[in-house]
Amino acid sequence: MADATFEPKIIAFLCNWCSYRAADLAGTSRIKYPPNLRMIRVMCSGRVDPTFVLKAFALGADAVMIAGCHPGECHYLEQNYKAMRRFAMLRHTLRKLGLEEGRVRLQWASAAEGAQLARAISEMTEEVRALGPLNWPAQWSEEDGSIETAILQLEEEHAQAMEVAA
Amino acid sequence: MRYAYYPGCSLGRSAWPYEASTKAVSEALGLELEEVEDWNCCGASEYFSLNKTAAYALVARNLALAARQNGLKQLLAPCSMCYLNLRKTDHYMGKYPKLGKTTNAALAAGGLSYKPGSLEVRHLLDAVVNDVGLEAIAAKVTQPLAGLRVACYYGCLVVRPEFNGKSFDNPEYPTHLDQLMQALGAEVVDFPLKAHCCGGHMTQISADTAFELIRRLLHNADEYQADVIVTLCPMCQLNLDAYQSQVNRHFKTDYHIPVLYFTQMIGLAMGISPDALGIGSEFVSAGEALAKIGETIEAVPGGAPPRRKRDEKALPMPGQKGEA
Amino acid sequence: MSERIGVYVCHCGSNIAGVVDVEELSRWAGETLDDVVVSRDYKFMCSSLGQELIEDDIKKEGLTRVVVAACSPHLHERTFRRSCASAGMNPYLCQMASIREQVSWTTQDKAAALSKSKAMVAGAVERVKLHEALEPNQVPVNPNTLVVGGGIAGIQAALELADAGYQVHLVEREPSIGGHMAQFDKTFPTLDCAACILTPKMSDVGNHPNINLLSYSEVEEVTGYVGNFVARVRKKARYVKEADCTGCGICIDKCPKKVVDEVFEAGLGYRKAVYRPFPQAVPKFPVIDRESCIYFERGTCKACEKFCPTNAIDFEQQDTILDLEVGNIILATGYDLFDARKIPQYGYGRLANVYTSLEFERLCNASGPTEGKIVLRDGVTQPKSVAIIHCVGSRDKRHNPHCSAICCMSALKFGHLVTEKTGAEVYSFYIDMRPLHKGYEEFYDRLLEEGMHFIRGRVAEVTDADRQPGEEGKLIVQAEDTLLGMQRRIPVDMVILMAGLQPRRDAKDVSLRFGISCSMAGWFTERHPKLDPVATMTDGVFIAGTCQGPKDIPDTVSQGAAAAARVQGMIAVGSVEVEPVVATIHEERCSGCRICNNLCPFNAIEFLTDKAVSYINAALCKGCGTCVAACPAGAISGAHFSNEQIFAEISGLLYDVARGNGAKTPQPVEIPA
Amino acid sequence: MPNPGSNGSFQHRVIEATPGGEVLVTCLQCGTCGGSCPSGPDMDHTPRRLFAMIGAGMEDEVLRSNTPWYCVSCYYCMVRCPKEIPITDIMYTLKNMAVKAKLYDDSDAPDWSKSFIGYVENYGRSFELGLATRYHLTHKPLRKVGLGSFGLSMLGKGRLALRPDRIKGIEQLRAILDKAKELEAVQ
Repeated sequence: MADATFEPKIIAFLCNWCSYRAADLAGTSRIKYPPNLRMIRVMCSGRVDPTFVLKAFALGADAVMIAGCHPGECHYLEQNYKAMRRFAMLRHTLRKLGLEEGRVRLQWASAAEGAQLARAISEMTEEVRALGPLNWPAQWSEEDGSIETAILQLEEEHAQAMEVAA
Repeated sequence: MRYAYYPGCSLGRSAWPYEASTKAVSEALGLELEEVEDWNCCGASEYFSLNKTAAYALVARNLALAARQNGLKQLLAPCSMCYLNLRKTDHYMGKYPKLGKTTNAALAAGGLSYKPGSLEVRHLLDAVVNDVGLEAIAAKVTQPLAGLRVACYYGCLVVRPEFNGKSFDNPEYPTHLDQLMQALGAEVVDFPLKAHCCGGHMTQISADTAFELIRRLLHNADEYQADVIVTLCPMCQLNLDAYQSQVNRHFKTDYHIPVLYFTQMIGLAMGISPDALGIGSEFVSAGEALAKIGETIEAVPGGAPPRRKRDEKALPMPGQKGEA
Repeated sequence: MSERIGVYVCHCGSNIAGVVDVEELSRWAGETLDDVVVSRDYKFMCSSLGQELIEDDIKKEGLTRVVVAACSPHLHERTFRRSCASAGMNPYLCQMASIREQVSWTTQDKAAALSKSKAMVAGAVERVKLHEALEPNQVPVNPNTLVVGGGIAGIQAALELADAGYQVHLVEREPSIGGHMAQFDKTFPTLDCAACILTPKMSDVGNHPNINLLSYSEVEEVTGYVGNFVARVRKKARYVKEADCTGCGICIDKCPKKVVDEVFEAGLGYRKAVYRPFPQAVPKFPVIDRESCIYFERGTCKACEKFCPTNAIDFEQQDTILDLEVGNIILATGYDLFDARKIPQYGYGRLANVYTSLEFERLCNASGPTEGKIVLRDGVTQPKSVAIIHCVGSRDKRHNPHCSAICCMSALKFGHLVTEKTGAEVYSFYIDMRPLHKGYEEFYDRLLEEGMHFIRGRVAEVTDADRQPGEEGKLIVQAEDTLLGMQRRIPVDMVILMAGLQPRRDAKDVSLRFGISCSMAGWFTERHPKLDPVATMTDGVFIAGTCQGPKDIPDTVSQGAAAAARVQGMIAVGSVEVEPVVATIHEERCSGCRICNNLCPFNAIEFLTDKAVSYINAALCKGCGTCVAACPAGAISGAHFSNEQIFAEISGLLYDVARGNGAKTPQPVEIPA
Repeated sequence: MPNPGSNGSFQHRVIEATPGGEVLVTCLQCGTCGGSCPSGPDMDHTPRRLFAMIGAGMEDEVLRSNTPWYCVSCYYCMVRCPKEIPITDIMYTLKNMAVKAKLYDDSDAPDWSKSFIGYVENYGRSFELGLATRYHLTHKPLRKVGLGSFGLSMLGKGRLALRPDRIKGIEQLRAILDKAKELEAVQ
């Protein structure tokens, strides 16, 4: 169902120290990548609450990227490991909801890896373009429950999972 | 310890003494070898030279057959070339999905399939040293190889390449065979060319190239006054043994160094008769060397290679610990 | 009450305006986005005129929020926050959209660039509406400084600070300061004797009234934050009372136990069980090495104690623990040498006459084990030919991918010393010759004139297996001469391996202990690779020398001085602003589950048993927000990065998603707490 | 000629045909491969130089080179290469390409390989006597006598078989190999 005119919208959460600086570097190096990805700066990938991702989908994003420092290079010592653990649970949850794997991506990018980040953005854009629009809000409202109920349910699962992990 | 066993073409013929001694020794060491049914040639390096896709498929048929035979998880090969081809095909099929897919598509034409990683491919030396263990082997030694100076020769493919940085021994300076020979009571020389090339198939293609490679090995083993070169690969044995007289003629040299399989050495140390180990079929007779262990226990080791004596002024060697 | 928002779109000359239709962007923002009352575009927003534009609007139009669409906030956030503040607005009520780095410089399609810019402005506008006024915290700066590592970098830093009148605690792991430089013979390219230039500085450190030298000591724990750190230092037992010892050295003479000196002599010489690494050691007090001391092993001997004229030996001495209060920390922990045994084909450890570069330094050194005579491992024979192998463990994906930066020059220096002292032929096997700094190329030239042979090719192997006449009894170095395109075998008497520099084996532990980050390999990460090379992302912790990456002595000394200058700046101001981006726990919502307690690597979260709730110490919190994301009760809020602010930014960024309700500006979906 | 490294260039095709070959572009021309190669002195170009030639798009010269055919597959270069380039595998790729392009004038190694696999395809096992005889009769008739005595002593030691073994599943093997060749042609 690849639609030639479909331009996916991707929300990305980038940590302030490595990935956002990688984006700065991609810019100063004038590396071109698709304009489909829109970035949000957070202090650490560990700050990315799974509800951010769900919220982005709920508001119509076709995919979400979470980017942080490489394991072992976290500005906050080890918080990206927590992001990694959390990401595994998030992906599990999203799979249960029928979302394709390619719609969420955890990307490590150091402040020196502008080119790598740009490449990851290009790859992801193409992958999501091939998957087609998600149109999550519409899908949910067509079915029985509202999107809020779904998010609530996922949040509970997430909280339980965190408790187990902690 | 049960293994699927892939003898390879050489062991059926030119390396029959390797097969005979492997059978004799494995029984005594408790290694159960179950031959892969209807195995085919691994293609050596020749098939890869002409058609890589077919070459991987050729090897993969053996993997597929072995993997479905009685649920065995480990595939043992005594020949270094076969060992490499089997290991490489298993590893590459997993590491490069495109290659894995193509190879399985070819296998499907013969009603077979192979899932990479379902077998662990191992060399006979690895199993002997790491599964049986040096202590267990030493305990079975009845006639120690004392006084026999051996050059342990690994050749290339048993330790190279490393796949994902993994090889059962160091790719530059392996020591498994050295340790094994020491456990049998032999005097092991520090053979610097232990992992260098024997010339492989160059004997057929460019004899001059091959003869030079063989000469280097013989020259170096001779310098270290080795009584015997111990090997673990049919190709290495063939090149060093069968071509030794041609090399002597070519370079006007006079080397006389017998080349035996490590399984034959284990057999001798455990008191198995030389006949049963296929000893006697080598081109360069091992008689003189083996007389050393048959005849006299006090055999004085041949003069050690010239090593400067350490004196007061000598500087410590790297890693030398402790008192002066 | 709705906010009054000003949107400012920067052209950045043609950097932005060349791709993004800035007039249209500014018009659109003004007409379309709710609460935007002023929207302008301007050539250079960061210029003083641009800043005045914002300040005037705040005053005249009564703006309550400001959005600047320009470059990355890492470049000019401070600038625009400052102009807001000078117009009387809280600086944290300003938000930037990075339409240069993220749009105009990375996008070619102009229509797509405009629509992405609109999304980013919308995101910033939605977010800024929910910003809260924040006040940065002021904390005082303790004027004392901790310098970790007594090599040339640490020595330089300590002396600069001490000479400026500030108190320094210098902690060194080994019994003496001096580091690697103290082991060297000559220094390139001027061939100054290393000891001649280093030892005066070492004694300055030892005698300086402002320097508290803690040798044979290690930092075990660091707590606190910029301006107010507490470092716990373990001063290992020397078994020699420093107060009584005169440094006469009789104990060393009388000690009957001789062992290989693995550290200072690089394994090439011997020392006693009670020892001073080298004669000019600072401090002068010896150390008893417990591992090799006969008394500690067998319970008898005590020769040192018997002969000590001042009764300074104390076998009962224990480690002592000191807590040092400091405002800033400089890490100058140096490097480790690559272990050449990891490349067996070069024969180190097996072939006697293969040396490492550090061993060779000791061999050349007049106070080394051979008193400066270059000889083979037999201790007497002078080599007639020497091969120097570059890039041992460097530029190699299997070991260290980086260039070790100093080996080319050291190799030239060795070449010169061999030629000068022995007249031997010298062959240098290199991949690329890198004489980068002042006077270095000239030194390379000098060696060419001196007749050193240069072969471009990485050595394949060093062997004692001779193959042809002339090779017997030699070490044969085999390589491709890549400029000739042929294999060569050079028989030599001695081989020197230019072993690369690599991070200290415990660098990762140290980085965690001091709360800074390091690369995958273990080099400490600077705040900015070009513009902030000695600061780290952790305020108050600075780095200098080779712990940050391979470098030679001049660069190392520069960094030591630079780090000291940065610390002096901090001390001179006397206080420091701490960003108010911290997390807070709302007691009434905290269920006391304690999930957050284990998540904080800075130990900022404690559990108040009396109230059965968790509590965040704002002074320790670094603001990463991990606990905020993890709290199952939603009881933790992160200042400046609250859930609501992020949700608002998402909705703005997705302004152009066609939704069923056809809303022009998306209405945030209520997320149940 | 396409730019080196771009789609369709010689370098690109070599990389595509070699599992893990993409690191070829990172070659820093250090010569570790050429220095390590046991048959290096007999090669017309060292492996390092061959990689530079591949980068320069010198397809004809590279495929005519004897270098890949002198590779003894000892894998020394591969375990020493500081960029972890799968050099031996690239040599196999070049041999495959040279055979397809019929460019290997300086070596009769391909015919040895062809004789070898002829037996494998017909019997499922290699056959040393037939192989040596067939190859030497066509390529080195002058050395027949020498080989003859060598072969006779091999026979005498029981180390050479008089006729090849044939595996039971030869039809299955042929079907697999035919399919593989078909897939290779498509690529």
